[in-house]
Amino acid sequence: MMIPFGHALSFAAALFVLGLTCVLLRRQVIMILIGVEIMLNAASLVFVSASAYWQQVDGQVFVILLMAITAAEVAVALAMVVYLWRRKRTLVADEFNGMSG
Amino acid sequence: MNAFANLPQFPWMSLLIMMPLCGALLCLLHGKRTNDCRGLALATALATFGVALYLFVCHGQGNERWLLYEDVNWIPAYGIRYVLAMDGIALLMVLLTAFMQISAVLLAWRVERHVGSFFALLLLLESGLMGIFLAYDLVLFYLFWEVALIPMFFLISVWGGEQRRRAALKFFLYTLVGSLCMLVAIIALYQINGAQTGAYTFVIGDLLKTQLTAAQEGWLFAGFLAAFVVKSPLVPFHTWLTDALTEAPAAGSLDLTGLLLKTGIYGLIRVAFPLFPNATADFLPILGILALAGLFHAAWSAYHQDDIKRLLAYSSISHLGLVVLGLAAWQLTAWEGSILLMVTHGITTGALFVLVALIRERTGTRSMQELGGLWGQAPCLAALFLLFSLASLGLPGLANFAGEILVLLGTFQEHPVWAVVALLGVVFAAAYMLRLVQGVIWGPAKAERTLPDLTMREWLMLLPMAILVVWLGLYPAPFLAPLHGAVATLLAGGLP
Amino acid sequence: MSLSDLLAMLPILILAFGATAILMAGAWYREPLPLLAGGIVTALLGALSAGLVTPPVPEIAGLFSAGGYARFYTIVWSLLAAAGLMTGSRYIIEKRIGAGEYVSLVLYAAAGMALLSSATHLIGLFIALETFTLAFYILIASNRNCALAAEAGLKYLLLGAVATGFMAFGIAVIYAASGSLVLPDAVMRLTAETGELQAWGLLGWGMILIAIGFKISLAPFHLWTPDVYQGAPAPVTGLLATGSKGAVVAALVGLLAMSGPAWNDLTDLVWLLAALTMLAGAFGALGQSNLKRLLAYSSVTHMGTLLVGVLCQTSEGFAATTFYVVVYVVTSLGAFAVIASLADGRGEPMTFDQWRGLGYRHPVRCGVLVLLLLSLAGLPATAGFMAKFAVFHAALQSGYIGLLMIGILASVISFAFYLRVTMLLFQPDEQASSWHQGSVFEHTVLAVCSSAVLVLGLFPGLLFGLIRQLLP
Amino acid sequence: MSESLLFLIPLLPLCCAVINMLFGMRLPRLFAEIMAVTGVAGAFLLTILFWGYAEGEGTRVVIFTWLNSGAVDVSFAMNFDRLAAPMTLMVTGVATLIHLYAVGYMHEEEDYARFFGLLNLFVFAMLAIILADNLLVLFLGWEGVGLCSYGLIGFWYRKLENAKAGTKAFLVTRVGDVFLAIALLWLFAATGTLNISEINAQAASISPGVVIALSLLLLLGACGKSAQLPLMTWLADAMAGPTPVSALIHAATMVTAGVYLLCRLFPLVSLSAVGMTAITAIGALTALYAATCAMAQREIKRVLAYSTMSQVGYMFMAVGAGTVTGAMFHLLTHAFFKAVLFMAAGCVIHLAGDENDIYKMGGMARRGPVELFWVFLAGAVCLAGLPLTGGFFSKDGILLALFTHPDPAYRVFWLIGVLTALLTAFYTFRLVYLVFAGEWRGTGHPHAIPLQMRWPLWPLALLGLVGGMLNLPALVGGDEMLHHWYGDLAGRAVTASHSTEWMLIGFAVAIVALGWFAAHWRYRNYRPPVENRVSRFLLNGWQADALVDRLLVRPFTVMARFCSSGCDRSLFDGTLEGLAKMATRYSALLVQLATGRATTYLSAFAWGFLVLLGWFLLKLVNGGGH
Repeated sequence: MMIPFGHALSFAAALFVLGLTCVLLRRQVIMILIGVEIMLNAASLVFVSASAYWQQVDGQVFVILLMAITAAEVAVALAMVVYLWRRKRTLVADEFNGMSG
Repeated sequence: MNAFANLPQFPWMSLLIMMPLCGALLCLLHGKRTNDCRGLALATALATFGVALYLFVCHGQGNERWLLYEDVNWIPAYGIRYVLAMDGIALLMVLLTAFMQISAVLLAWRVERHVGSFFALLLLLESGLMGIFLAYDLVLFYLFWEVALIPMFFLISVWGGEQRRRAALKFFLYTLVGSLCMLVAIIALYQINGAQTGAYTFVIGDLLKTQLTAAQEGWLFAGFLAAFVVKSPLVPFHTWLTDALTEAPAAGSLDLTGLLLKTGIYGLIRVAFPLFPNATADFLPILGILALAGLFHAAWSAYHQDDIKRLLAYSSISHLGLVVLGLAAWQLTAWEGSILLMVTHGITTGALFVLVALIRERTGTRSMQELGGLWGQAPCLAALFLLFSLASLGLPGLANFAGEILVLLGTFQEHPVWAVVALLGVVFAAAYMLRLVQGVIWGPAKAERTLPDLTMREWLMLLPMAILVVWLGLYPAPFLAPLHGAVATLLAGGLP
Repeated sequence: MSLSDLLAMLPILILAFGATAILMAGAWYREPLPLLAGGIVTALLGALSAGLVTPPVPEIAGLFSAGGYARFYTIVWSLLAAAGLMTGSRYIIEKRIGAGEYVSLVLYAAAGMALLSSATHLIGLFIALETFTLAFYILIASNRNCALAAEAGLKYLLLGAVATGFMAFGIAVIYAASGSLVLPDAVMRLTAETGELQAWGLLGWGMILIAIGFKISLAPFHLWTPDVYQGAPAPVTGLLATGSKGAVVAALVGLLAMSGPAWNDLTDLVWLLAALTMLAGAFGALGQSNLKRLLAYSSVTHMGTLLVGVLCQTSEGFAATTFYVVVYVVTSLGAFAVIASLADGRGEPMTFDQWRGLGYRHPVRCGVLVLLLLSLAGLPATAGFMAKFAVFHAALQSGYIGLLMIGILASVISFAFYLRVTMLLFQPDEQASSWHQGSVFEHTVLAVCSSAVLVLGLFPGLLFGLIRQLLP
Repeated sequence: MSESLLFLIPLLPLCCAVINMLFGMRLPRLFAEIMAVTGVAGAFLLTILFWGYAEGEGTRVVIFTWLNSGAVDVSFAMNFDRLAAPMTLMVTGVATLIHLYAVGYMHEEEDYARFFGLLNLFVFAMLAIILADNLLVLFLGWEGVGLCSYGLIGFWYRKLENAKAGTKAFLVTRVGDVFLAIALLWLFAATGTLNISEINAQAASISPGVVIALSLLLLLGACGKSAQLPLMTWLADAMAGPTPVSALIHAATMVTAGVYLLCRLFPLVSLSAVGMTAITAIGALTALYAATCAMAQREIKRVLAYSTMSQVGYMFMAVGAGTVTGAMFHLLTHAFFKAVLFMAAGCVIHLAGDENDIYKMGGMARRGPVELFWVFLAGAVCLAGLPLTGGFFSKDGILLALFTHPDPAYRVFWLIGVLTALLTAFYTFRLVYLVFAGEWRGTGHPHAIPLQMRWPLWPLALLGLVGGMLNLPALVGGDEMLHHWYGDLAGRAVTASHSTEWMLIGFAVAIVALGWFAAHWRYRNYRPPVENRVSRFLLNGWQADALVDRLLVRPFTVMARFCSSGCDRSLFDGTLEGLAKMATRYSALLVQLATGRATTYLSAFAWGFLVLLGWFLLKLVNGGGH
């Protein structure tokens, strides 16, 4: 049986908001990145369900690409995390406030 | 118009604009070799004056609408053309510019720091001014209008007095606000006219035919006015001028008062009035009142100054009030008087600024508290100072009187009350000018210093001005001749 | 994928494969100069191929257009990459940065921009965007012995990631609502029933707009800009300020030109964004005492002005915007190139104290800087004026008087802070220490930029004519 | 001699003036002096030569166009006619003698070039007024006179008071000039020309109301130069200048200009009864006022200055009474004897060792060369109007004209005139007694008086005494030469029965005698001056200066401060500063948003998102979609 499109969408929306909340509330770089991942996953969920709804593959193609891009992004991000840790021995985003104004 | 464009003729006007520009570039390149720069600048100024004089001699008596006209397609994407047009008024202003520039260059002779750049800016300013006086395409006009600001800005901000940065910024921004309003008005007018005729153009002559509703005309006129009134400057938009004039280096204030101020009034005559006759008709009374207010406000303020340069700045504002009054009278004699007064005021006040600079060089002060008794110390200097002060307070037989009396005679025909009130201003002029003279050249010598009298170079600067002041006072006819035709056309084309 | 498609993609391929090749070469060949030269040559080749090879097909795999507009921008970005590499040369060599990586990243970024400017399909849009964003994540933090660079990298990374999230979700929403990822098609479907965009479509567009807002730093998504610009090495900042923004705007114009009237529902939102951005940028810059941050805020203002041009949605507006983009790219790149050319062991001159009186130590380059700043401010006879003029005209034509007035106010304020800098440069100061003399590469870039600014200022007709033909 | 050479009359002094000013200090002193004198003397001779041209309608000479624009077409043109000729002759003649005197008087001054240059220019300006064919040229001379007085009164500029006195003279007269200028503009607007004779011709066609206004304006203009109420304050201070200058100002140039102006435009002025009455009234009041002031003055030159003021008042009365002849007659005689008085006073001051205060003199008759006393006396009796002197006849003519004026109100003016005559006699003889009678009370050591300072006095004294011959009334067998010369320009012919004339003459004689006796009784033997409020009040010229200061000067300065500090500094600049401050405050706020913390930026993101959502919901509510 098929999950109604509306449910999928609302679930995805909830997921997105949760991800955003995570991004906003957590201070750790890693946690923020995880929040972003959740947001992206919400997007891919919408794509998958939409492609099911429209009976197309475009959505799934997009999801695949999205995964690839996410992977690349995560790679860069983790490298950055390591680099930052080596510099400052902390991963709290707000610790990096050398510039302002 | 395009009938003129087809005439094969040597691009004299472009030459007038280009020569100083090239001179400026050369000065910039030879910045290191000081003396070369001086000579180069002087040569350029002289050459430009030569050309201007040649044009004056050839076309000075002509009465057709355009003595010269150049028209080249420039930015077809927006129908912007490179159009220069010279009528009698422009001719006079060009001549004045070229003439004053020589004195400016000679006055800048003593500049020590970054001579090359100084002269480059001076010449750049000249070419900008030439452009303003000659451009007949609104975008071109706006271009020169802004370009003329930049060199003045740097002259003030780099070579100026103690308050130079503040004054420079004030000067630039104040005038910028006005000119941006003008820019919007220009674009709007262009748009409206293009929508009507289908031929998108910025050439003033073609824009004259634009059909405008009263509201549109009012707003557009206001836009242009913002630029011109600030530049003129009319009270209460004048405070930038006093600071700028006081802080600017000598040559700078010479050009500022002698030429740059005139561009505002010139813009009114050449652009704003012809383009928006109805709005002009409604606005003239207000303009007259503003002019009178400025005349008196400035005269009073001048009387209260102690810094002689600031006093002269106020006196300029006061005189320009009279000029604008003449325009507001919208009467042939008054207009010719106004334009003549622009020229004469440029020379007299310019010369006074030169003298103030010389006095400052010698005594190191500009405060009337510390000056005085100059006659005993440097008689020639003092005598010239007296001469130009008398000219500037409108003594008959000297330059300013010719203009003033024409303005008053003309104005009285239309608005007797204005003329009478303006006449009272003449007494005020005497009041502050005599106070100035008394403070500077009469009285006991405050400090026992021996001042060198005028040197050769300074004579070269001042003597032509002195001669011209007497000449214009006794025989202004040759300078009025080119005006008759132009002014008549403007007035005829003007009010509905 | 037929041969003709490949031929149409030739410039992109050149950039991408060139980048890869140089990356490989860099792995065991550490001499920077040849790599740099290779990179520059590749970029120029890309530009040449885009200019000379006429693509046999109008569209590539339904993702990217191969039209004149796309090719025009391909040329621009390739040249930008070349210029970026030239300005970056000394930076790489002195800071001992892996030349291979740097060059290849710049080229990748260029390819990304080129793709973005020619995207017709949301997938293409997304991929292209991510391509150069990823490249920039690394480039910004590339200077490993500078704490600020790391911080800048972090900030850009975090916000960029979030923006990506918004982008993806926005596209997803549109797809869900319309069932198509091809833009005109999607918009058409969304507007099928009622004349105007469906609610979901609006939401999707809105979220995409947020992502774009981050990329071209519209208020209130602009806060990262000054920090990142300050932290990133000047050559990279130059690319970041010009390319990454210009490409997005180009894409925006392309999309809108295709998506037609559906846009009208968004106008009031965009109006608000534009107004906010112009003011925020202007006022923000007014309070700065650090040239790079000031330039950052000024770029914010410029983006606001660009948005006005975009908002007009007339061919006038698009032409104006395109012209503005080119001018802004040239001018802004030049400004950062000046900073880069002055950089030496102490780093780059940033604070006003460092700049004070520099005009007497380095007259030529400071003169160029003044010229560029005045062009940014929009002084007549420089390219900046014609750009502003065009945008204002378009705005007036479409009746956005309010925005126009705000724009005027913004440019008055901008004049104020640009002039403050110019005065600073020529303010006599004995302590003014002299900086690096700059390399041939950098001087070339400066010469090109300044002359371009003057030529475009005095004879903009050439470029305008070209643009009018190219617009989709 | 062709008539076109007429312009040499004013040109000669001008050229000498210019040469002296430009190169005077480089020329040998003697040359400069000779040139200065010859310039004026030449003009004098030329006037005699050209006398013929003045007869009939006179001669117009156009030199070249000055201003031409629209309806305005003004040229430098002169009109040498019957009114101008005698005046020219007098001015050049008297000025020549004064120049000679000046050569002696200034023989120690080292800045002589400026002095003689200005002196010549002064004469030129006066000639410009006299010979002007149109009002603009007249105005040129009018202002020029003011300028020269400014330069000459403040000649010894190192003392600031002198410079101030000069400035005062210029400013006060400039106030008068403004009214003249207004009249000029109005006349042009009304008649469309500035040519004087044309204006006079068209005068009748101007509407009466305008004529009244015009005549009043002209009167005020004349008051400025002629130091009549209310613009008289400058004259007394003008004594700061060298004595020859005072002589020139009071006798030949400047103060008489106002009278001449009214006579010039008499056809216009005489059209309005109101104007005429006003002129008479001003004249009468000034005459009385000045006479009262003169009685209390202590400085010899100030006494003479006030006497001038009062005598010019008589001339105004004459114009008001409608007799141009009377005015010009008195003007001429007065020129002679006042010149004598001043130059003699100069000698006296020399003798008294630069002492001005008559209470510190005395015994001069014996102290100096005896002829000095006689010359001074000659001038004094003319001033006092002793019978058979020139002053007597001219003054008597004016009184007669007043007495016989159809308008009975003029009797009042006549009374004032008589009273003034009494006072005049009194203060004149007071002066004579205090200076020449009694013992030497001074301290200064006399300077030698060079010859050039002595002999120019004689001809003038003589002229003053016999000046009556110019216009001897028929009553005593004269042929009223001047009156006939003027012909139609002469204004109202004064006719009265012999009995009345005799009665008036007798009355006048009595008055003079009375004044003399009073002076004789009071001042024959020296008594120290009485210091009381009245004398102080008179000494300060009725506190006129204080009044002007309170009414005009102070408000002006206050206004100046207000405009400069109040408006410009506080209001306009304040507003600008305020705007700038506001901008910086906003920028500070905005900059605070960029805290440098990534989370802040993220939350800004979220806010933006919220705004978007809000806008989105708004759209939904407005039925954007479904």
